[in-house]
Amino acid sequence: MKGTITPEMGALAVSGLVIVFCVLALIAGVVAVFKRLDDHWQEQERQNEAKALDKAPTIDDTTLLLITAACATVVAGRFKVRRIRRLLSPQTKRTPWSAQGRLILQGSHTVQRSGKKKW
Amino acid sequence: MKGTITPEMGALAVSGLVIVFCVLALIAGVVAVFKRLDDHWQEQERQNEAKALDKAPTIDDTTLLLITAACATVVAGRFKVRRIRRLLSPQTKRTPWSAQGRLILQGSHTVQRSGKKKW
Amino acid sequence: MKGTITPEMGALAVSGLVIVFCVLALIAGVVAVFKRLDDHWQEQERQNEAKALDKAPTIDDTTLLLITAACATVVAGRFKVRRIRRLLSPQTKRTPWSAQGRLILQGSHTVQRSGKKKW
Amino acid sequence: MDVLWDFLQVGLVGNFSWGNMTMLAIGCIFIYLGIAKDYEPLLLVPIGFGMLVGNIPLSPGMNVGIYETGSVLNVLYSGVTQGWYPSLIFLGIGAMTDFSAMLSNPRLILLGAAAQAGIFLTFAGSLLLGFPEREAAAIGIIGGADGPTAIFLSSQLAPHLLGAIAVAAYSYMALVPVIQPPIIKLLTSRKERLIRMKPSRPVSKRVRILFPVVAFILCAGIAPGAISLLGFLFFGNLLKESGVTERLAKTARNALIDIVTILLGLCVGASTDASRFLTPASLKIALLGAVSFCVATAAGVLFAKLMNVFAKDKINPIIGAAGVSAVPDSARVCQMVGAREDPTNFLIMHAMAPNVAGVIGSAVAAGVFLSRFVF
Amino acid sequence: MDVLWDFLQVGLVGNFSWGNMTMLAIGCIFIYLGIAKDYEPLLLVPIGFGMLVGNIPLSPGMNVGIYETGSVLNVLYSGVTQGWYPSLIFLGIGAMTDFSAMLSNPRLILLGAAAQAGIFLTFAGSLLLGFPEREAAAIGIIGGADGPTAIFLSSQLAPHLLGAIAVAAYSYMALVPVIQPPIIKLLTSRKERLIRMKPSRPVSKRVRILFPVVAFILCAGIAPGAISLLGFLFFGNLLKESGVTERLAKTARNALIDIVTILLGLCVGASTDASRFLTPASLKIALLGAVSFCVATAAGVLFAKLMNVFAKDKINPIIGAAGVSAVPDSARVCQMVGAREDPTNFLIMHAMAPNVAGVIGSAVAAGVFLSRFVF
Amino acid sequence: MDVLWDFLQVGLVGNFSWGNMTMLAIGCIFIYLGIAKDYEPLLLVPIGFGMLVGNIPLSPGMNVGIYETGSVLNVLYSGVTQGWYPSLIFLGIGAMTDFSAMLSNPRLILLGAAAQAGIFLTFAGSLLLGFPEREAAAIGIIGGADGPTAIFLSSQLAPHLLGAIAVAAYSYMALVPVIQPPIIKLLTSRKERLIRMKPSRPVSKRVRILFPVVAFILCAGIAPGAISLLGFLFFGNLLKESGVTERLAKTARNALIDIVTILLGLCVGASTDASRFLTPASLKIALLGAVSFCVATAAGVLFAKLMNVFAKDKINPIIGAAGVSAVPDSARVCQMVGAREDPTNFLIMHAMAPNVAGVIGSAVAAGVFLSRFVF
Ligand code: NA
Ligand code: NA
Ligand code: NA
Repeated sequence: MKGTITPEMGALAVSGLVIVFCVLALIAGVVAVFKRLDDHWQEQERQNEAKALDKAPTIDDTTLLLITAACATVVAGRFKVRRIRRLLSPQTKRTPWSAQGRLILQGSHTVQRSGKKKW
Repeated sequence: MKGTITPEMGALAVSGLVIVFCVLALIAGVVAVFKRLDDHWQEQERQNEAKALDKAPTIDDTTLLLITAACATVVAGRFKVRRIRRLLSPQTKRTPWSAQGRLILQGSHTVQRSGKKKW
Repeated sequence: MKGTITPEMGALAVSGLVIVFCVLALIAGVVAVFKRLDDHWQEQERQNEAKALDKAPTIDDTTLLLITAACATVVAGRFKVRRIRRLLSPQTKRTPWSAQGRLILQGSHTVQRSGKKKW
Repeated sequence: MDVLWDFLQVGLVGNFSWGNMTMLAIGCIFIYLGIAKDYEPLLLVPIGFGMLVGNIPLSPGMNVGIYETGSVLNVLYSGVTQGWYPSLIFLGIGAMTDFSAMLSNPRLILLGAAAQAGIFLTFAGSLLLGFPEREAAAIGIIGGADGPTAIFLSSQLAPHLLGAIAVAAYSYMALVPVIQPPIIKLLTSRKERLIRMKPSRPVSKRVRILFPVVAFILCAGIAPGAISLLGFLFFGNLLKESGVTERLAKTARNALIDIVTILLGLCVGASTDASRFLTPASLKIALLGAVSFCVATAAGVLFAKLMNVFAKDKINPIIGAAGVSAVPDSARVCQMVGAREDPTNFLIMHAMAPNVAGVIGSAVAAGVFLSRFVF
Repeated sequence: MDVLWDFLQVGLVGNFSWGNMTMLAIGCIFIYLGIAKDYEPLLLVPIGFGMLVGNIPLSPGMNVGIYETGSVLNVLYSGVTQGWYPSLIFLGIGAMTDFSAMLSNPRLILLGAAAQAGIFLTFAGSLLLGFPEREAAAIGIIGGADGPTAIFLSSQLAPHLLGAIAVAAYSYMALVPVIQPPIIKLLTSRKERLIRMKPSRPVSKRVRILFPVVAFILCAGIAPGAISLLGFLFFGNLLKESGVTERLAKTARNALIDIVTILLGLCVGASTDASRFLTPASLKIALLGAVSFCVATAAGVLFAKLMNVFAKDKINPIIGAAGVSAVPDSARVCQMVGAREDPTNFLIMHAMAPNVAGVIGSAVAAGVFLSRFVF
Repeated sequence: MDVLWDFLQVGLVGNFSWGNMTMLAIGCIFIYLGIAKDYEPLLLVPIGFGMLVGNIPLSPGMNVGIYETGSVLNVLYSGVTQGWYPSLIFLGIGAMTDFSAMLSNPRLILLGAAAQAGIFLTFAGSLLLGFPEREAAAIGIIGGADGPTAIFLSSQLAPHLLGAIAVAAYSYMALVPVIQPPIIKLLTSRKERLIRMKPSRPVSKRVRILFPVVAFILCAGIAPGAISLLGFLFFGNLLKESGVTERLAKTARNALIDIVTILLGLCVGASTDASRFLTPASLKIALLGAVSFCVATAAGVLFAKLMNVFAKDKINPIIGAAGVSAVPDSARVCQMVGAREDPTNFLIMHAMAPNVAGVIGSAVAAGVFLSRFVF
């Protein structure tokens, strides 16, 4: 059976496409603005990266403390670990210390066991 | 309390076992037929495998193009990459280019970043 | 608007804290008892570990049999494999032979394929 | 003996129908295309096997059919009818989509908008073919070349057509490499196809993090009907880009999306039983779907040419075809078509921009229909 | 002070019952067997802990019991009562099962059929012990030695016996290494146990891909009641063998099956509260279950001997015992029994054939019962 | 043209409200804190984005709002209202929690009990501020510093406050590093903060396996209302420690907890729409939450000092603050505070004991409230 397009529906079809256009155009505009600001930010970022590279070899505090703790308890000495090569993936480094703590302190046994066995 | 087996249930018990037998026998039959045809197919497969082995060291087109693109944009030269050692697992090779594209183009950053940083 | 603490609720607040205390105290007590017994157990465990270390290089029976089977069918000889270096992670070793069987026999293709191709 | 005979009556023997046989055949074809031809196997294999599951002839009342309330398939199917399978898939897609190609060249976003013309023309076409309004809208969305969006919208507007619409959408998405090249060739001159676009500088992490938040507020603020789709898409993308929720993003783009894809495909396939699927309506839908894909491709290409009239540095009109989304297939098609003219012309990065923009575009279009029809 | 006392009344103190104590003990035994004896720990540990969760004595109305509508356990339990946990587990099993042993030696499939005699004899036995028809069917399926199948069928035919049936099924599956060897020894001569079977050539990828599709249509066409089980089993296997949907198969046999196993085990265990579980019926079920396992084992072995009467190259009757499924435990038992006679006789590959065939067999049997009883 | 105008009416333009704007701003702040400041990002980012999703102004009836029955968000939200998201999260937490620090020094468990004083004082405070009993209980649990527990209890006792309570709980958990140090400093002398605790011998595997079983029976037997939380916590821990169910534990602490965390965070955030969230009640709750955290911290520290009066070998009172749970943040805070006095004093291992004990403690407290109020 043959159908028809009511004016209302016609309007919907047209306005619908217009809306999609407006929305994406709006996004395009906003993104363009961001890109302007971005140039400035990128500058900063590059500097940060530069800094980050220097920091890279060190690890996050939690792990540092844990390892120091382990060492300390083992050799029962009173020294402080100054610098440790990071063996964790950059990924883990990026995760928040809370989540990381959760994983390191609880998830994995290795660190703790190795510690405890000695005690 | 004591129960009894109505004829109906008895019939069900018997016919049930018969049905299970028939179904599995049917499968066995079909599989047997397949195995016949299989001999022929296996021949082909071996040849395909042989061919595949020659192809192995090369990678799928998407990646090839991506890498070429990266190189090209970097050195801004106009050469064509001919042959690249495949470092991906055979698994990834088996996945469809669509899914693979999805992963390579979007999932991973490495390729693109390495490209973009240079631009 | 201003609220009040009915005696009933006051009692709940107090007794609630008391209960939490009792429960955790109870747990603390039980754990303490366990620790006593534990000293004895730890002794055993250390011995077991010692034994385990000797066993370590060998693998679980299923795999041993599978590999023997593979070898046997390949070289069509009638010898018995005596000792095989374990390359699986300790993890897999810990899983029950049933689950392990499930994985080794069905999940992975490598073992079987390598076997079958030769047949 | 007649016990056995009675028993056979409940199954294929007693309920034989050519319709189901046809559907079983179609299911096998889907599986074949997925496995042998590598056409979107992650979608066609589950849907194809689902067709088998949904078309085994059987007597009703055994509580196994997908339309029998309480059956296993029926319970799992609720994720489709309630529309949260598509949303979760969008979550995973967001967690694996890299918008930086689009962010580094914003004007290409418009190509993703232009391609949605296919949706609204198909909508009009469906009305002309006599479909009621809501059904017409659901059919039109096929032109969005976006499976989850199509399934979501038809689950809301035309549940009884869901099977046909989903099958059409996925079939044509799988056929994108076949459908698009000729159209592109037809509408572009060799000179245009040779246009080289200069690579644009990448955007910083900040912009990639800001984008999902701002884009969501913009889209949802104007077309709130799209929240169920775009909310999850941009949420997944934020999890991916934030850099501090990587473990959530990883699960979203692996375990989560895989599980939902399996169930979605199986259920959508199983929902296409012959009595509901083999109808004139389905034929019309298949026809309209094909049209909408062609229109969408053409619209994208032509709009790119239009932009070139005004733009200083020219766009290669080929990438207009990537606006139909079908990520990332159509982008790859553009790459191939372009490479055929000049093997050293690398369009795929540029094509990804309209490609992902097209996903947002069709979700917005779905939102427009929803907010117009649902209440 | 009496506030404290009142409070204690809602818990163990106020609702003490020897029944619950017994169940708590049983739960601990299950956990012990799983951990210390390695009997199917992936099943016994969750079920055992579930027994603890379900048997803490408490006053009703706190919305925590598994039978209190709306409680957390009750919501998660719906996956058991509606039967989709077993289906999803079958999906994962399919994605990890390699049928090639069976495909390369089709005649061994019949052994998997023979072992199902245990199901139907137990069904008859249950009727004699006075169980109504539907319950008898649910109890009979224990002989299938297949947890998910047993749970699925009882969820459909005898929900109130689900706990007892599931516990019986899993217990005996765990005890397979204890139950089967003596029976095998009893029914076979040393000479028979020494029979060597020559390895059969493996089948090609094509056959492994074709099998799940064709086998599903055959089984479901004859016993449509089995669709909810076999549909998922063969679908999972297709995902595994297709080679193009590996990521889906991987998730199905890891994250998905693990999650469902955890919830299924916990809920099944929690459903066995003393008042429902410690009944004469459960005792009868336990008894019948033991019988059915023995019958099934015997049937498999004897049928293998029968086949040897006609077969040219002989079958080692030991592997007949693998027909009860309980994958892969019974197959391994066969290997062990055979190895005790001749350490260089490797039966396990051959035993895998009736083993996986037995899974299909008991699913078909379940389908037969379903299509007869459900409507 | 007015068609367009009408259309805009369904979205932000037509339903603009300052309330929603405020919530959108708060959502952005949450996301910022999560990403830029690394405050519990796995929680704040999903919740923050959820706030955006739940506060886009829109006309009702489009079936997208989280409170519109049948909408995608509404369906996913059921996991929060029925309380099984928190339970599953506890399953994952149990599978990643190592209780050995606590087991090797049982007396520290009491610190975890003392810190729960915050719960009951806040409960009293809420009553004084005029909250009805059930709401007061739900608010009090914020002092438990345990997101899932707080969400679970309010879903049972005060669903309409769930958003406010969850947001308060997670906010203060994220702010633990800011809130606790001053309080600890205030209540302890430098001499006390310098106390060194001697490392305690680790416990054997057996004890680690026995613990979850026995502890569950004890807790659940006395406070059965806690079964829905502790049942899953200890079950997960048993899976982890048993050593034979590692694959289940692995999935529980990865795929499963990630998926639930994503959905929980998004839904909790989306449930805070302005009309429900921006109320005087929420302000009071925020206030009470802050108080309860301080009280809990103080109670833990002071009780540690009390124990020192009698104990032979002294406890460093700093670790008393870890009793508020908020695992493992508060434990790490203790480490930091201690290290500031003496960098070679490693408190974190000791602090983990009251830390995990606090989780059990607040779950028991929740159980007390439940068993008193639910029926
Ligand atoms: Na699109
Ligand atoms: Na079986
Ligand atoms: Na706490």
